[in-house]
Amino acid sequence: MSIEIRSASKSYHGAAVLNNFSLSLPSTGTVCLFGPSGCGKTTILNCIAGLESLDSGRIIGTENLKISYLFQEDRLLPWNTALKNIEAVLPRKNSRALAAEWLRLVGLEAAADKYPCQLSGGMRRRVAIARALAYGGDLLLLDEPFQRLDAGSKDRMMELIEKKTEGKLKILVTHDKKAADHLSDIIYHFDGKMIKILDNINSERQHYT
Amino acid sequence: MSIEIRSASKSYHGAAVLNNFSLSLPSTGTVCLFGPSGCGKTTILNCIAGLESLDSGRIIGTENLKISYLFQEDRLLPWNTALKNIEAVLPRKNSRALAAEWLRLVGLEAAADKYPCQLSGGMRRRVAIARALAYGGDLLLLDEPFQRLDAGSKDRMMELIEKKTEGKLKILVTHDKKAADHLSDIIYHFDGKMIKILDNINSERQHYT
Amino acid sequence: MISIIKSKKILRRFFVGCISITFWICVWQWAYLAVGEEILVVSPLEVLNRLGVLLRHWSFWMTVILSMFRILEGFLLGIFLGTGFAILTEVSRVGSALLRPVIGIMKATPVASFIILALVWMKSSQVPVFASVLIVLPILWANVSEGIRKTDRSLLQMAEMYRFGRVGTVKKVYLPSVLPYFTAACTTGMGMAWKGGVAAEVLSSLPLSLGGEIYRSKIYLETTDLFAWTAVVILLSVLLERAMLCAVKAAGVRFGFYSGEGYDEH
Amino acid sequence: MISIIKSKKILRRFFVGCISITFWICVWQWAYLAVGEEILVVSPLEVLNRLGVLLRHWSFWMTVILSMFRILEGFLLGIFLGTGFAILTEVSRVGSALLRPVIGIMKATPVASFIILALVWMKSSQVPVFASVLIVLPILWANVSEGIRKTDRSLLQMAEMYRFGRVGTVKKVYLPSVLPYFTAACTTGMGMAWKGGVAAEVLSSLPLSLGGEIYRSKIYLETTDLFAWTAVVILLSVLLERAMLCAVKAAGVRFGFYSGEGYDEH
Amino acid sequence: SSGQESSKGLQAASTISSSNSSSDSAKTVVRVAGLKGPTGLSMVKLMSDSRNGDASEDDQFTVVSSPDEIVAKISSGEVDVAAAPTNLAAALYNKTNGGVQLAAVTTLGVLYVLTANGETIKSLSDLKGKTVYSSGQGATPEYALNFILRQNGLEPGKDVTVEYEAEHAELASMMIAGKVKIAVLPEPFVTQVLSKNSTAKIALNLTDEWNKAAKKQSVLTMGCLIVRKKFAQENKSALDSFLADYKSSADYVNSNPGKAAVLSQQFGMMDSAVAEKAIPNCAIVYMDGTEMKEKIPEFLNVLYQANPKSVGGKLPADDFYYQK
Ligand SMILES: Nc1ncnc2c1ncn2[C@@H]1O[C@H](COP(=O)(O)OP(=O)(O)OP(=O)(O)O)[C@@H](O)[C@H]1O
Ligand SMILES: Nc1ncnc2c1ncn2[C@@H]1O[C@H](COP(=O)(O)OP(=O)(O)OP(=O)(O)O)[C@@H](O)[C@H]1O
Ligand SMILES: [Mg+2]
Ligand SMILES: [Mg+2]
Repeated sequence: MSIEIRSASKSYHGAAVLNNFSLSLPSTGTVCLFGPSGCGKTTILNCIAGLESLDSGRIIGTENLKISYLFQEDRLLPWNTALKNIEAVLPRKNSRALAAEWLRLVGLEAAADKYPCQLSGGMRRRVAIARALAYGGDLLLLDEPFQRLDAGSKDRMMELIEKKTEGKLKILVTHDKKAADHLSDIIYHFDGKMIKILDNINSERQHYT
Repeated sequence: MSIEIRSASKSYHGAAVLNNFSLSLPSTGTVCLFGPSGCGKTTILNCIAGLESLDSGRIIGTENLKISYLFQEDRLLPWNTALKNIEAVLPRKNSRALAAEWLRLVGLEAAADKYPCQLSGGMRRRVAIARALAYGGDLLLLDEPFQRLDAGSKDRMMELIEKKTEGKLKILVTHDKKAADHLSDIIYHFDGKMIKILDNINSERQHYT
Repeated sequence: MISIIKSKKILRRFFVGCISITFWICVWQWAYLAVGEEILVVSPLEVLNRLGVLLRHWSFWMTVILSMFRILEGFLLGIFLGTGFAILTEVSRVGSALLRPVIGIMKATPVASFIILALVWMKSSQVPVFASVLIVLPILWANVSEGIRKTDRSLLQMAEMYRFGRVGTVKKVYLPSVLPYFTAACTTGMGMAWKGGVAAEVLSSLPLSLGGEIYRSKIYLETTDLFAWTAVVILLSVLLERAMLCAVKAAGVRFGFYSGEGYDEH
Repeated sequence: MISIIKSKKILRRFFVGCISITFWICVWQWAYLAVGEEILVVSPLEVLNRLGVLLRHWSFWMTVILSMFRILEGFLLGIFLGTGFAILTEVSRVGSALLRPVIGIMKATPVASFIILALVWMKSSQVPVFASVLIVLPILWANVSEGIRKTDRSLLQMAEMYRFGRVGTVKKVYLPSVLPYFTAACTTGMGMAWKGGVAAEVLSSLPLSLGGEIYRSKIYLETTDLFAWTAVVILLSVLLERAMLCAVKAAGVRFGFYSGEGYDEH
Repeated sequence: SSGQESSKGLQAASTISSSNSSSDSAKTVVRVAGLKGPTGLSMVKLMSDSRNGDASEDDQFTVVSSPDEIVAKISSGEVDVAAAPTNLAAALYNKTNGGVQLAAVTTLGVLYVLTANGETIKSLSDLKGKTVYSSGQGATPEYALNFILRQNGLEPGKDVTVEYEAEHAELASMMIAGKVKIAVLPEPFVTQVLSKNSTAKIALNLTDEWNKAAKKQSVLTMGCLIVRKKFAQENKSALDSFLADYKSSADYVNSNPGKAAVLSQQFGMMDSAVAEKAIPNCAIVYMDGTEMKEKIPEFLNVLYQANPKSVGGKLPADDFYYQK
């Protein structure tokens, strides 16, 4: 499996977000997209996920791929409890016990029966993380996974993600330099075009500004 | 003006969030609440804002106070453009020009006519910040103001907030240690009860773990 | 504790309802005294009396049951067809193009225009069913399609990503978000089904039907009977509406989603 | 470019609509041939012919205009009262308790039950207006109250914090979120107003009214006339529905909020 | 335009016919409600005279379409005199505690047995073993038909099957479409069926059959004039002169169906083409005073025996019958 974006272009109402943009992704490891607010990171993830179509260009290697997409917003089902929200993405067999286990892993065993509107912001984020991991996609799209999380939770979530997705390709969007640094094998700085600022797969990990 | 929380208690379905909690707030400066996800920070802000009522205890000094509350969620009006969202909180006279100016200050002059669903996550956050500042409350409640913002935007927003709210009391909730450190005069660590871990109003600013 | 609060709430609601009904009965009594024509308005007490007498006859119960089944049949058919039509119009462009004119016609055409045509193909006891369908269907259609259209796109994208499948998406995303629209339509629809169905019964002065009784009371100037039978219609419609709301709510809870005012109540 | 896409869309919709109508007219022609009884079903062509003849008389236009005004009056009254009632029931507990039974009665009571009483107080030409009100009001009420209840609480809190005031909150939060519910109710309500209003005109066989013409066609067994006048009713209802939707949309744009399917379209 | 001409033509005649009845009675306005359909036909001449200012009184006429409106207008005192179905008159008398009176009978039975598609019925006894379709269940047509059948030794439901349809128009359509061979229909549907189905013809006139069955003790009547008792007592002379005018109007209609049909269309009673053919079948009469008092009680009694409610629960007392 290797994913390639070939000269992708996308614009909204005439304003280009992606302009003849190409990128080759490795088959494993964590690729981090870094960039200012509004530069088009979420748009790229949406295009890879197939939720938005490109104006021109192609994305290769994502057909029939099972993708865990942790959306920038939580997108929990408001009418289901935290537990049911995770159960919803699991195969029916044993889903309840599995979902409860995932909630435990993100530290929310006590909130299993709460509805999203009864959860705090950080708790909702952790449910969304648990759901994305529980689904077990072969490609993970993580759009600011650690927003609204305190330092302790963030560390635990990073650890959990690393442990549960070994050998899979992760595309991470974050504004948190420390997290990017810690998790990523390749870091791109994206601002209209891509600049690779770290490549840990081939070279030594190095600090960037 | 001095705000005091006196032995406040609040529980949801029997689970206590605030338990006989008291706090005296200074009349100016920035007070930061720091604490793990789900400990009750948003609940405290809601109670101060008068949006939720306490089970027992009182909050003194907030009657008729003009409060700018930057909610943890953006709470933009989905049917209004970014510009109109800011105009909505301004007095009618000259509101359009003022709102445009605020958008410029948060770096969104180009997005004035976009609807919230057409904005990126970080752009929405900046509109919400601009709205809270534009309203010009005497007390600012800032619930994770910098979530979803890149480092550059975050610095600019911190600067803007400091500049535009001088002499006013700000209550800041954040998980970002650097921002807390930079902005706050007093930092509390809250986890069921309050522990003051930094008090810059009386003593030297010091680093905390 | 929560259950105590809930039962208290129900009790208070019941109490307020009683006061309100008492108020309106007083207004009725006042109107009776003000008009002073037994042929136009009769007193509530007399109607109650008359109802007491009617209740004792088996024919009353036959009438009620037959009319109720007729109208319920129309109501349920209207719900199924209206929902089905809504799904078709939202899912397929061809379905939408073909069904829209039909629904427009259903909404606007008065029963009088096609009653003769209808009577050729159906028994006159089926006309009330038909009339109810024609009034319930467009209401259901409008609300359910609005509900489908207003389903949160971001949740639908989520369902697509996590491969809920068609059934799963309908069950976990569409159903809960359409439910409040559906419930509102059912509430209005139940009342309207009675209005339309009984009106059709009146027109065809069907024997053993509430509408037939209303027709006869009217032409024989039995105003007490007219009021009594009308009260029966209103009572039945309100009771069935309540029963239906409970059923919809129970189904919502049973299938793991909630239709109530907020999810807090849980 | 956007406007080109838009006008293309409108053209395509128009085209699809035409095909669909042609399809249904073919079905009608088929039914005509299958039934083979001029007294039950007449051919579309004949109806068109008859309409052509009718159109030439000034009395046709008088009839259309008078009926239209009557039904529009009922529709508008129903909208105002229904919206007013919805606001009252949502705002005040007393209002809710007092109005709920009234709306229940309105929904379920057939016109036949109170027509004599109504005729004492109003002219028979006002009865169609009244009948339209009675059918539009509950639909509006149900949808608008649902819309008010479903208004996002977090936005209302925001409006409270930023001191939008009562007027501001209504204008900036309530109105836009109730608008889709309101629009849906208006769409259904317009059709239903015609159904109810024309039915009442039929019952009182009002002179110079569409319902009166339908009544006359019916008792004189002029099936061609019956179909022609019914077609006029359907056509008017569809046209007015369209006009009303445009008006609501224009008002929405004018007052700075949008009712359409999504905010993307802007 | 031809309607206008003919109405002008008959103005002259009417001035003469009603000139002697215009007496010196005070200018009391009689407010009259007419009912659409056959029962209203006999007053069209009166209405036209009143409109042209040729009548003895400037009475006010309104044409209503349903008995509901008659009930509403009479009980609220909005009109003084109204055309009404005869059984409704009795019911109104009972329900208003004698507040209305029967002023005159204006229409006898307009019910006919029609046959089509080669079916032949010569007399009532021919109906034995046949299925008859009718409309108006629970109202005068049903009770009258049952009475006539029973008097002729035929038990409805046993010797003759009677199927009731919901609406007159529905039954008429079925007959025109050839789905029904024997039907009992009132005017103006009879005229409609006759003109649209060439095989259809009138087999029996139920008014005649009633006369035979009741041995002239009673008449089958569908329409009458009622008057508010209070008005009748206070304005006796005005009412009497109105009734005299009414009688001449009824006579005029009977003797000039063509001209009356035109008026009937003008006042919205019935379409002129239909009316012209229907008037001869509409049994327009004028019967008041003693004759009315002799023949109506027995008619009401037949209805009463069939269903007491149809005449308001009990038979009206003598003061029901207005005497000049
Ligand atoms: N539906 C849309 N209509 C119009 N413009 C859009 C739409 N969606 C996104 N955009 C624009 O595309 C640009 C990129 O948006 P995107 O959400 O990809 O940014 P991002 O890099 O994820 O930013 P952030 O870090 O703030 O989330 C923004 O300028 C945004 O305004
Ligand atoms: N409406 C509610 N019903 C039930 N429980 C609630 C409700 N609102 C909040 N809670 C609970 O109260 C606790 C505190 O919530 P709060 O939102 O104040 O946390 P927080 O400190 O803001 O967390 P975060 O940093 O994640 O936003 C949580 O455990 C949450 O589940
Ligand atoms: Mg983004
Ligand atoms: Mg919070």
